[in-house]
Amino acid sequence: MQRNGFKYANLFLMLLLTLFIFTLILEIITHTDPVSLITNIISPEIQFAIRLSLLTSVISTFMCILIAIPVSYSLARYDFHGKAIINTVLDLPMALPPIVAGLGLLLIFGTTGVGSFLADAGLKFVFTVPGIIMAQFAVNISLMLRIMRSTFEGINPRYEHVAQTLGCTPFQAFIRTTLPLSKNGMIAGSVITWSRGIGEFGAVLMLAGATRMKTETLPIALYLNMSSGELDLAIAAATILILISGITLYLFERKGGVAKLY
Amino acid sequence: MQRNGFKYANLFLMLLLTLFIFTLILEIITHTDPVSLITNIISPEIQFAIRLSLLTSVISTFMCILIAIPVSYSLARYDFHGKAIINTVLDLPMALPPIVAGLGLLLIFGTTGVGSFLADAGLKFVFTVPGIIMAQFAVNISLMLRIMRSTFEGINPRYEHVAQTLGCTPFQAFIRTTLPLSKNGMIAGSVITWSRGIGEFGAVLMLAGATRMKTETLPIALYLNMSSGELDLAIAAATILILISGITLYLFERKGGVAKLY
Amino acid sequence: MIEVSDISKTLGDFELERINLSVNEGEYFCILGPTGSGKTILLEMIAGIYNPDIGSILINNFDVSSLLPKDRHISMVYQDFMLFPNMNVRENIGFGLKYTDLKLDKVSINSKIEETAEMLGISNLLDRHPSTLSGGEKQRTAIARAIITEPALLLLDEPLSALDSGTKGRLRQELLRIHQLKKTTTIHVTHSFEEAFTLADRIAIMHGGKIHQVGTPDEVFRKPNSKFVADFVGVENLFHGTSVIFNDLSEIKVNGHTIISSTRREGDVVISIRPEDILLSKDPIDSSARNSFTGVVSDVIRMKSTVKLVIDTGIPFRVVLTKRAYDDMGLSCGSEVYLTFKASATHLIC
Amino acid sequence: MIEVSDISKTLGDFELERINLSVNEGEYFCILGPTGSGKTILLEMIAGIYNPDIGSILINNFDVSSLLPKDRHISMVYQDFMLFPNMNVRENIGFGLKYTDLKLDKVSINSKIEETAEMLGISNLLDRHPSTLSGGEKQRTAIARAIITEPALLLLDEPLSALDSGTKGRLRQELLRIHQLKKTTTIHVTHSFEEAFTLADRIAIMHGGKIHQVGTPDEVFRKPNSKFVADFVGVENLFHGTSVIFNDLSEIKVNGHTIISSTRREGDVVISIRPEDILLSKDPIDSSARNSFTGVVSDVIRMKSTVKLVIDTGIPFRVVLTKRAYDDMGLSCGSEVYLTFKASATHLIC
Repeated sequence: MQRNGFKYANLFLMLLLTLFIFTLILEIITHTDPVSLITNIISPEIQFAIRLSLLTSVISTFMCILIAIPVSYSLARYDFHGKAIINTVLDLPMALPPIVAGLGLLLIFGTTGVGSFLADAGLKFVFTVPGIIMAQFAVNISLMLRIMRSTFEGINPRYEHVAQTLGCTPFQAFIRTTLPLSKNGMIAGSVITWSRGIGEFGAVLMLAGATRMKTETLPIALYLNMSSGELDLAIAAATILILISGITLYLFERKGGVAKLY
Repeated sequence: MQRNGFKYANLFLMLLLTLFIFTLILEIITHTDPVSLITNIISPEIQFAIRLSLLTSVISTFMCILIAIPVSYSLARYDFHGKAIINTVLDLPMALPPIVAGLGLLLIFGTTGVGSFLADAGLKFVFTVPGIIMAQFAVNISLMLRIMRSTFEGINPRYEHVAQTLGCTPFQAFIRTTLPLSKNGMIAGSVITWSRGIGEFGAVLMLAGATRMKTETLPIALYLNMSSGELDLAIAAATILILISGITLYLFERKGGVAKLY
Repeated sequence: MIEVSDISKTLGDFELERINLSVNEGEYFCILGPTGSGKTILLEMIAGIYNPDIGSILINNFDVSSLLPKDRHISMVYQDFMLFPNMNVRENIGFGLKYTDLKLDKVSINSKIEETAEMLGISNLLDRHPSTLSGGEKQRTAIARAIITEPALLLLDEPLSALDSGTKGRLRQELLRIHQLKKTTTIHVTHSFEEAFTLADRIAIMHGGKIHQVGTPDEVFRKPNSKFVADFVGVENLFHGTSVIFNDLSEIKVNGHTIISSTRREGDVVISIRPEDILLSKDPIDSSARNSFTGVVSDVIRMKSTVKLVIDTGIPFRVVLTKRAYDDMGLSCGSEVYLTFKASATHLIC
Repeated sequence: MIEVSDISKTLGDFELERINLSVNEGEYFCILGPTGSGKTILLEMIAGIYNPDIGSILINNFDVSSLLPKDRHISMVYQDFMLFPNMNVRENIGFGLKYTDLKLDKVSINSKIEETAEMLGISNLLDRHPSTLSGGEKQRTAIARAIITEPALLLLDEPLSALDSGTKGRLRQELLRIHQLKKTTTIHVTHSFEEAFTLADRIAIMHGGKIHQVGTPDEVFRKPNSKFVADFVGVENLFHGTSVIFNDLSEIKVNGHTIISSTRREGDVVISIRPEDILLSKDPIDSSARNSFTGVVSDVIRMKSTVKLVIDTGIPFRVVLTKRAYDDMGLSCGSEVYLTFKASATHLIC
């Protein structure tokens, strides 16, 4: 039928793009045969990278939640002078290339008084595992703030008002009403933050460096092994990362509306 | 007053985080004195990086728009079998770490028949400038799709229906009504895509490599100069990237609602 | 002539079932039904936005079922105006002229736009942006945009529903006038019986994806063929008449009787009187009420706690009484009674 | 006793200006005003959600202006219920008991919850989730949650506005009954004069951030002190009375007169008759209408095309006539007239 030329052209382009992206993934997964893929995944280096990635991303996600709750609550519920400026500053890390954020962190912790003070106190960030966590945190905090802010803005403040008239302090009222009601947003935000933390490369490379079996997260493992020509190990790391992305996307679709934030 | 303990604790944490992020930026910008910062910015290497970054990001943004319009229109307006699966595949690049996407591209263009066919036809992507563009495109297309899809979904299809009854073909009706009405979403999407294209590091590193004065975009310049210990040149590149992020954020806030997508 | 034959369509949860309709050349045809009855989908299928799953649509004996909307010679007006926000009023009205086979030059396009705008009383708005218009002005623009292409069939999807009641009345008049002028075959979808009653040559009652009854408004009103149709249309005293203004009041001639209304309007009108507003008595009443008629009880319908009477005075009035009042007055079919109602209870709806 | 002294507050574009109010111990006090008049902000300041910019609030002679809401011994019920969606009905009602100074054990908490639920007729809903309740049930739960802590002051923010009319009537009765039982000082904010008229001991009329008039409903209704108040309250015939059901109709005693209504309800009621529904005549009328009274024209207000009369029959009726009817009947102040209206025109609103 003549009428559908426009529609069919659109759908054809859609299928083409889908095929391209699908091929992208498939090329990685099928590049080695299943047996050697599994062998590489259970190699000590990749196992180390998986463990380090999980550890650092879980901790940095936890830090993001902990900081994002009070900060985004402030942005959602209070009015104060300079709110627009603070908001813009807090949004910056989202617009900043991660490698630049990594450089900034390196300068703060590597060259300033605060940095050496923390290093003397035993908290070294440059070329260390805590550095990985800090890099993931700094890059992801803005997105977590946005998600939590819009979550809090979607919860009627009158729940807290009612709780306060019934005997709660403002803090108790928050804990009993708004916090439990923000569960879905918090889960969605955590899943994104976690997934982006695991995949973070540029900022981690800058602050924590790429040292085999020391600061070797999965993306760093991919990078190191590509550099040294060990394609199979790189592909093993990439496969795990694809798996994690898939899981994230699945969890995210299930949380529906909040997904639109991303 | 006793009542504001909760509020003040929240606001205090907010200020602390703002200060942290602000310091991050400030450390970079103030690390070299203004004179040598400018000297470094106008050095041939950084000038090359700026030009290459602008060129590649503008082209990849243009490609993203061109592909995103028909594909997101299909997703917004048509119902068909397998829509959910196609949607998930098209969302994948957003959840995938860029370095993994870069690896996938490298495998497609470096090892497959399609890749060598294109290379024979003169279209080489591995370790070339077109590779930079392709890497930026692959990483950003999902976000552009999301923004354009929600833009199209926000435009009443009845505009096109009316235009069709008044004599337009479906394509003409789209060009005369929905397309002009989606201007704001398109601008917002382009600004994000452009900014993320300029800042893209992992995927570019994988596919196009880091060759001085050849595939040296601003993030690659930052990385190369950090590796070779030329901190001042790295900071010059970072400063330009910060500037671009600031402009992006500003343009974005002005486009209001659509910003929430990010 | 429009011939809709055996059309069925499933869209999501919704189902249209074997719709048959035939609309005569030049007829003003209303499709009347509650929200969700499938009226708009039917209209959009006639327009060619959707294709029916089965069945065919003929416009002037030509099967258009597989044609694009642009080749069907129709125009569509939606409830929510759908003026193109990226064009001014002039560009909106002239939109369709660029795509006709006529190949008009700029001068004749402009004169056609101005002529159509004139007809709808929006000549002074041509350079305005749609967002600056009132609801009534927007719908006038949409109507102008639709009729300028001189379609074989004009489709109106609840064109008055988004307007306030004053504007609604004026635009209803306008639709009537344009139809008398242009004689364009028109299908008008609405949920308001009042609207259908005042505009349509014939109406179809639609509910749950089916057509329940087709006929002139009077036929459907007087002889509803199902309980649904009866409930949907049978609630008001609605009469056609001719009004003149005298001493600041409207005097409306209906079937030889004169009814007084405190709403002022001249010419052909439709009046409505709520059954609860009519007072019944066995003797004439001298009161502040301006309307008084003698009639005979022609039908008695007993409800739960009230009684509905049809009183034939030459005009068939419906009156609602409490059971007790009905018993006290000792009425039955054939009783002669007096009807009284105030001029302020007589609403002029058109 | 609640004493609000000279409170002012600017919130965004909105301004409350020097509000003074004093509510007596045990009083049911209504704050009545249109949307946007600042009623809710005033209530939330009394609750302690916002602090006034200047001025003070005393509850039982104790200045609470700088106290947290939890230390003010108040409870709040919002129009939109605000039941905690993460708790069931039982947990919602019992919420406040965990934070009182009483340190109740689990058993006495439970018995108190059940007792309060009993009082509001929602005992069978205790294990249900709020999302499964109807509007009326939600608001009963919210009221139970508010009164279980035995507050010194109950604040109700349009508690009936989100309910359909039937539920609205029943819950209004409920509020009245609870107040008679508990004698809790209550401030009830509403935009419905009907609501204030049926519930309040005294009312305050609020508009544009200011209090315009304070008094009993009758005072405000009969002697509005400004055009705004007159327009806002002076549109209906509203009367208190006692109703008994006889022969399927309600017979309502008002000031010694009996008014018949086809709405059935017994006990203390408020009735309303629209001025347009009353027929005026110089001689008695024998008709289907159940209500007929003799009275004297006590006031004549000329409008654009109608005339408003106040007819004193012992009850002051407002009647609206067309100008011509008024002239034809040759009425003036002091004329004796007959009033007639149907039982179905007599609405029982409480």
